[in-house]
Amino acid sequence: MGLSFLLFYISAAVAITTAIMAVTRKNASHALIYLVVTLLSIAVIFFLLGAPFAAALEIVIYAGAIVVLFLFVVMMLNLGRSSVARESQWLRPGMWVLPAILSGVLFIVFGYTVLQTENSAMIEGQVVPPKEVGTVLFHEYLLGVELAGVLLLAALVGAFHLGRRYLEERREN
Amino acid sequence: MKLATMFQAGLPYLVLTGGLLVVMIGVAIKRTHAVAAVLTIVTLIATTLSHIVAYSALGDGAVQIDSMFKIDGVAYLFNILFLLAALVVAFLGSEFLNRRIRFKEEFYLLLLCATLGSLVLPAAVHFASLILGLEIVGISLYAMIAYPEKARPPLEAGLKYLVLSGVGSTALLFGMAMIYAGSGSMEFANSLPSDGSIEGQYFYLIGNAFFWSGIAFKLSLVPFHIWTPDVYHGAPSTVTAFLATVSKGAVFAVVLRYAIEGNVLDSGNVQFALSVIACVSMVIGNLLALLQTNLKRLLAYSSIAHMGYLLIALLIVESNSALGYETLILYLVGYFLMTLAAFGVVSVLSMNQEQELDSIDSVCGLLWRQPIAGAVLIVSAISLAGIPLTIGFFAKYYLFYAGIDGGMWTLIGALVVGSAIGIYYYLRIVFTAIKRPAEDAEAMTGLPWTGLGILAFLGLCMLVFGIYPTNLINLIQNVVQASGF
Amino acid sequence: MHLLWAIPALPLAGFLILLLTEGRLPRSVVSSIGAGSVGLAALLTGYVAWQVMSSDSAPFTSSSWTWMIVGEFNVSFRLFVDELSLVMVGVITGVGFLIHWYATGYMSEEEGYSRFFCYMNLFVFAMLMLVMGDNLLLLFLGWEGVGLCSYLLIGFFHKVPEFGYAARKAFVVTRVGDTFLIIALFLLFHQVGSLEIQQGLIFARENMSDASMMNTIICLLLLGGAVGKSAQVPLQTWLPDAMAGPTPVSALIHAATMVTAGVYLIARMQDYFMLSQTAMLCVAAVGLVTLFIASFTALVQSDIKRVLAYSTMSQIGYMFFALGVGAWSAGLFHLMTHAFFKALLFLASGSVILAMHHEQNMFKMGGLWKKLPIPFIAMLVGSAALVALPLTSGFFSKDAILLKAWKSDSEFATLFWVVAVIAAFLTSLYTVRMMVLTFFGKPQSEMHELKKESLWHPNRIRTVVPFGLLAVLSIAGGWMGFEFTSDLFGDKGVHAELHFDLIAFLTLGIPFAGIVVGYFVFASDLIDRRNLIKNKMSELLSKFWGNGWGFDWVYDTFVVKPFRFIAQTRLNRNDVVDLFFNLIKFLANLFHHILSMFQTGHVRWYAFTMLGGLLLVLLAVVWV
Amino acid sequence: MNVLVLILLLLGAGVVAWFSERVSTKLPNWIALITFVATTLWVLVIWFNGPDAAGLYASLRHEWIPRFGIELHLRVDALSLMLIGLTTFLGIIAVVSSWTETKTRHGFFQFNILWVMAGVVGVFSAFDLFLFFFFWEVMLIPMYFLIAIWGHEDKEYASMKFFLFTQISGLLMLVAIVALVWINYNISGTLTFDYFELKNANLDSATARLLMLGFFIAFITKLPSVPVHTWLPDAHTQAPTAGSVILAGILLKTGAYGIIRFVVPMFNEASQEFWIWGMSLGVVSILYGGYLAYSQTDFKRLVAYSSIAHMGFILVGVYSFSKLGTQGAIITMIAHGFSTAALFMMAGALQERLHTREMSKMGGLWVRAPRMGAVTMFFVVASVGMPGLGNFIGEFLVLIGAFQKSVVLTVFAAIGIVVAAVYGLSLMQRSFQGVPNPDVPKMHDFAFREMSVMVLLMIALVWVGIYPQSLLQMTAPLLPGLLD
Amino acid sequence: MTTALSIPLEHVFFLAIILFLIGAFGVLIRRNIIFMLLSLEIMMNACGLAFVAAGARWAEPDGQIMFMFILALAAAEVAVALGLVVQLARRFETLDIDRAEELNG
Repeated sequence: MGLSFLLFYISAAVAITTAIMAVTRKNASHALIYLVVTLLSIAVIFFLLGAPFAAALEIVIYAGAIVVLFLFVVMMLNLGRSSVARESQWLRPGMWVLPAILSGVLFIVFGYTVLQTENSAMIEGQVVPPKEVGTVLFHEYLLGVELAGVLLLAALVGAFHLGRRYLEERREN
Repeated sequence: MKLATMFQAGLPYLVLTGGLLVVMIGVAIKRTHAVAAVLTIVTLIATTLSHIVAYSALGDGAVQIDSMFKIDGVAYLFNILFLLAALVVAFLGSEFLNRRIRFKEEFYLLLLCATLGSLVLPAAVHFASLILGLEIVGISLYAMIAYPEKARPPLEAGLKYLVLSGVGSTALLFGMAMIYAGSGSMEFANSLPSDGSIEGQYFYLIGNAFFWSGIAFKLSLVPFHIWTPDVYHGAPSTVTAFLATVSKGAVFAVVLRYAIEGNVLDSGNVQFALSVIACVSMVIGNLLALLQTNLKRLLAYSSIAHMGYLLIALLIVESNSALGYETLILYLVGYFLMTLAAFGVVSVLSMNQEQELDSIDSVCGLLWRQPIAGAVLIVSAISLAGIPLTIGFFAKYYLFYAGIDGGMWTLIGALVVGSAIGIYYYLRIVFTAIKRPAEDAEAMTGLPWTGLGILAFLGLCMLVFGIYPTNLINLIQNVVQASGF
Repeated sequence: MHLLWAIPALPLAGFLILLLTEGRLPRSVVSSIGAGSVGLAALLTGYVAWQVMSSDSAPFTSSSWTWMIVGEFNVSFRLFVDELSLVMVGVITGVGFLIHWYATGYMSEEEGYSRFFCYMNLFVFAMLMLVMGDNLLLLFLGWEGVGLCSYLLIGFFHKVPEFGYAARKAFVVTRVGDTFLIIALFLLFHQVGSLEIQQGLIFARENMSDASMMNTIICLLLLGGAVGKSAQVPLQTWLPDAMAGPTPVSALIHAATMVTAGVYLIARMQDYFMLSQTAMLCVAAVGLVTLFIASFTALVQSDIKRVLAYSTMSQIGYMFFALGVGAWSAGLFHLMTHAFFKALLFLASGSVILAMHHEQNMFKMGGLWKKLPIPFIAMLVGSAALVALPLTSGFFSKDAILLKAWKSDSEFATLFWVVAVIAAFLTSLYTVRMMVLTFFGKPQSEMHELKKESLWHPNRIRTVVPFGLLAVLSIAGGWMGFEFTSDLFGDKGVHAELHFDLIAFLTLGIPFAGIVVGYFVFASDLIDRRNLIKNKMSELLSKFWGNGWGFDWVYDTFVVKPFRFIAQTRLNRNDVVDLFFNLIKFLANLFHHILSMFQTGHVRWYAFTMLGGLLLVLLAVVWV
Repeated sequence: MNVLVLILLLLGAGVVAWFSERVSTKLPNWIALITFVATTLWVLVIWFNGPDAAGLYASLRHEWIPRFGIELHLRVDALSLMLIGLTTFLGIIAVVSSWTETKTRHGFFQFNILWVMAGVVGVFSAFDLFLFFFFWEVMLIPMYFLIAIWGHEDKEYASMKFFLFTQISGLLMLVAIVALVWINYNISGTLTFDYFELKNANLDSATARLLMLGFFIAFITKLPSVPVHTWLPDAHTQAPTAGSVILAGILLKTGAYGIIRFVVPMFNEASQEFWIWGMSLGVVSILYGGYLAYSQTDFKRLVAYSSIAHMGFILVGVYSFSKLGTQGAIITMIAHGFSTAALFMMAGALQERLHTREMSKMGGLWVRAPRMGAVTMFFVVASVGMPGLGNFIGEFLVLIGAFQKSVVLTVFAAIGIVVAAVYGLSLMQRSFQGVPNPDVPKMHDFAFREMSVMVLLMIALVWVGIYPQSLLQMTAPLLPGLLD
Repeated sequence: MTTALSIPLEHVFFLAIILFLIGAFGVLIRRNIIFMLLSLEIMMNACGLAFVAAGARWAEPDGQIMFMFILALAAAEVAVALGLVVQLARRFETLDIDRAEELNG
């Protein structure tokens, strides 16, 4: 019981709040900013859970790369003020009800079941340092890394094919 | 395990990856469709042949590579099956690209990537390799589905598949995380909580629920089936053929291994849930196809049902894993042949068209207008319906045998009901194909000979294996036994 | 050496020749084949009869041809002749030949001449099989065969739908009786283990007791079969309609031979019937009721052939009655004499009808005796025999029946006798009516212009000879058949005694009474016939009688119409059972449509269902 | 002698006929005809050669799929030979009857006919259950093509219905076969589909009952019996003449054959307990089929329903568990094959001439075509059950056999005889008799081709009618094996 | 070395499932494809969190490694997805995913 304990719950609360904000914002840029906050608080939690390397990657790659990619697209597609108006038109409260109920029920079922667990396991925050992660990653999971490479290659080729056409045809216009 | 053995056992993977790189470099140097196509086909053939060399490395049993892979004869059988399917897709695709697509070469890269991903799965014994293999196939497919430049359906299909597959994958991942949290290992063999504590059990159970939901999505089983027709419909038929065969087969291969090594079905609850899914898939899939007028959608719904049938092979592994593998492989051989043939026909017929000829009316009188394609379509429909003289019958026979062996009478009942409904719409295809063609039906000329040749070959295979499957069955049985099941 | 097999083989050969030549032969050849084959058979019968009578040995059987053997079940094509069969064979071939002869003239102007003789020969063959069959299955073969020929010949003029209906009615109604018969066969086989008639009779004599329920059932079933074929109550309704056929057919099939098959059957199975009082009583009752009903009906008919048809019914009723009271030989005797005079009556009426442009309504005839003297005389002779004037053949046979009835030890003997006598009275009444209406009084309509050259011309030799022979038989048949039939069953004692008592007197007197009353009612002006008819009561009565006591109406309303009604509703035609399968189809389509509604194409909805599915799987895995 | 040669001959001739279409449109007909004549002669030859010591006329046993103990096991005993003879003989009839009927795709037409027959011969000679099922299904597809391509107005519906019914019931049989094999495997340790091994399997009575039902449903659907008969009227009505001839003459017999060969001997006890149901279904079929036959206005439909009634006799006979009943059922199969084939041919001939099957548009045809009238009369009379013709023998033996089992049911079945008279004669009346319909176009009577076939059928029926012993003595030695 | 954290495993999983469901909720309510993908990222993160938590429970690096694979996966998916989004904007001239409903039935 200490600071980290408290920190966990605060971060969790922040993550949840900002996640909700992120999915409900009308302005795409705002939403992305909220998402970044979510990611940051998750990074904090990672750190608390004893995974500093994951926390770093969360910030570097997720917040740093993926969200930025999103932002590029948002800007490229020019989702400005008009899109905000459109979003408010699309986001009718009536539409929220069923999804909300479904999510709620899922959560209740999940929660009820998990809470039935007796002698629950505690996370002591044992730190697994990056070095150890690296060792295992490039030893036991070496082939996994290779496969991740192929995965990225596939994504690269795919994104190239899909995106290139766009560029070329714009040039033609 | 000696490194040399591992390399020898992993030779197919190396060849394929090497080929992939060669094709990529080739494309980078000079974009020539013919070269890319030939290189791809050569790669696929070489990979297929490399299994012969690699097989001797297995000795009596399996080669374990790290904790992620376990290469055995069964995996090789799957591999060869997937490779041959990919080869068919490559042949069909080359014609398709040639006639309808402006930028062709990337397709081969994506196809090879997807094939590699699918080869990973049968040998995977670890959640990491499972998800990576699955996603390689998935990512490649997103792009392949949306490959044509101008039309809207492929794009729509690609997007739908991407979004929904994303949801499915997250469910899968979340499930894996929970199983891992419960059991402490991501290897299939150790994924069952060993101490049997309640805590582990609950995490394990919820994890499995999420996990199987994700898998059910990938296999398009009811109630996660709903995306299937749209994606099959929107994608170019060539890609649909790959999607419907290899991506499904690979998932089945891996979950079968998970079920065997992880003893998942020891849990009555999971077994129950899967049985229910199987039953409703068989019935609902067929019902959905009943009056469908779009050939591709119809085949999509029917594939839902077929995946339901195949769950029998999965459920039997608890009591008789060898039979489960045998059933799965034989059924997949049949299913691959007939599905490839069916989508192949659509693909070949649409070669010269702007839009795909996928309405069932467009195959009206096909047997008379285009005898080879018509005959193959009829044979594949009959085979899908599970009627003798075709491999589909033996496939269905295996299911019955497996079902009875496992005493799964409810499933057999659903299988009978499903097949009964199925006959109706498969016969509708047959009937349409043999109908007198409409007066104004345009002649179908200029269809590619490669495509027709491939179709004829597939049709012939269906018939030959449908009459004398002995060699095939013996091969499968021997390999399964040699792999220690 | 006896040529037993040749008797049926001759008509069969005739049938086959006529069938295979498909009417391409000239008519004269057809006549000689058609009538000749039967004539030869008649001659052969005479030869065989002489053989049988002259030898004291056991009855004749022909060599056999195996029909079928299954386990214990063993039947073969073997012919068998004893005295009883010989009477029948004689009647069939003899009377049959005469009728064939007559028909060569009668049918000469009709289409399908060859077809007619083809059917007729087939009929003779089938009838011979019926009476000569050594086992019940062979009997049944003949039994069905004659039914078929009856059907074919009634509907011979196939262009007239009513005739077709009559033919089908005859076939179906007799088939109802046949069903009883075939069930009787099953029972017999079950009991005896064989369908051989002689074996069965021996079995009955040796193994069956008087009180045996089984025996009674067998007898009643046999009776059912006989009733159908012989047009007895309650299956009599087909016979009047059967008059749609050409008149020679009516003479041969519906008077002389086929309709007496029932009598033959019961006589043949005598040993069973003798063991069952109940069955005997039933036979007698059936005969009597038919006799009674038919006589009344005959009284009010206007169609000459229908009068004869009802008369036939009633005479066969006499035969049944005779069998029922144990007058076996009397019954058979009456069968024989009836064949003679009824054939004569029919043939004569046929000539009349032809002469009248196929007009059969007696009210449109009248005064014909001058114009058609030969038919008139023939008819007169026949009528005399029918009403049983003394010394005619009918007298001897009917007298024997009545006497036996009187003397029978049944508790109903007196009642039976009274009813039979009343019926005899009615017989003469309607006969007189028929004769009066047809031949006397004023002509009511024009007659056919008689051409001398017409083959059917009543004065031509080929018509006259059959008439003459039959007339002789009708008169003299009584004397010559007397001895012959009386020792069939060993009950000759009845006849041997001459009797001059009240009974004899009554029997003798009743026909005359009938004639006298008939004369007053129908011929003289002493009684105003119109008053008699105008009476409301009598109108109803005559309508009731005229319609055959409403049997047709009952069957029509309660059997035929409902059967047809349900058969013709659309639902039934399309097979009700199919509704069930259509329901399945409907449900499948319904589910398809419902499920298809989920396929909206909206990604978010798809994701929603996936999440819902996740929830379901979670519930299934965790909480089941 | 090798029965496989026969099957292969038919299959091969089918392929040749298909391709010979390119040479001449009549050539496929000739090829099919010659093939059927040759196979019929072949059957006759081995018929007269007589059986070997084991009562077999031909046999063959070869490995097929050893993984499951499935063998290519063909045997021809007396029952099989009789039915194979019927098959090839009706093959001739079918080909001749459709000589001028098909206007298109002659080659494929004969291909299908030959392949159906090959499948049927396989069904009648297979002694390996898997092989049996294999052939059972194989014969369906060409039949489906025959109806679906050359059928009349409602061919899609009819062919679909035909296929669905037989296929779905077939699935039940497949389940039963596999279950039987698997149970036998668990008891005896050998995985085999062999008829004789499975016949001796030790099943507990509850299981046997269930498995028996699987077979039974499949067979009564094919037979067909009420309540799974509804495919038959549609299929028969819509099928081309040759299709109807084959369907009624032979395909229905496979159902009867299945019951006699498989259901009763293999599940003897269960069947014995089941007799009341089997017989009752038969009786209901007789009455209901007859009744519906009367209701019809379509010539072919009427004959089709009459087939249902006749097939009811087979059920009654088999489930009487007596020699008489079984022999009767066998004779009924043969005789019905002849008589109904002829009637369907007649319907086809009428349709070819009048372009209708509706009897309200006929009437008085006898005047126009007396030969056709006489021929129809003969076969109507035969199917009504006239003694001296084949059908009577069968029905009589059935009834007399059944009588010993149940008096009541037999009585009801016997009522069917009356019903038969009603519909049979009404058929005759409505088509050939009565006032000639003025709308009927001028039509030509039977000529040599059609007449010769009809005469063949008539001779066959008379032969069965007066000398059934020739067939009975052949099958008699089999009966103990079939009944106990 | 620990971070002195001591909380029940379930709590982390509660957080994970909540994030997961928020993501799912987002997918369900948003018509704009960009937001949908964003929601998907939240779901992915939830999975990552779950893996890291599971790894922390066993004090193993495997959880973090899986998280890294998920990262790669997310990146790959986003790359392809955004390519598709761009195409969607061009061919359908909207980002409204509901407009892409030509394939149905």
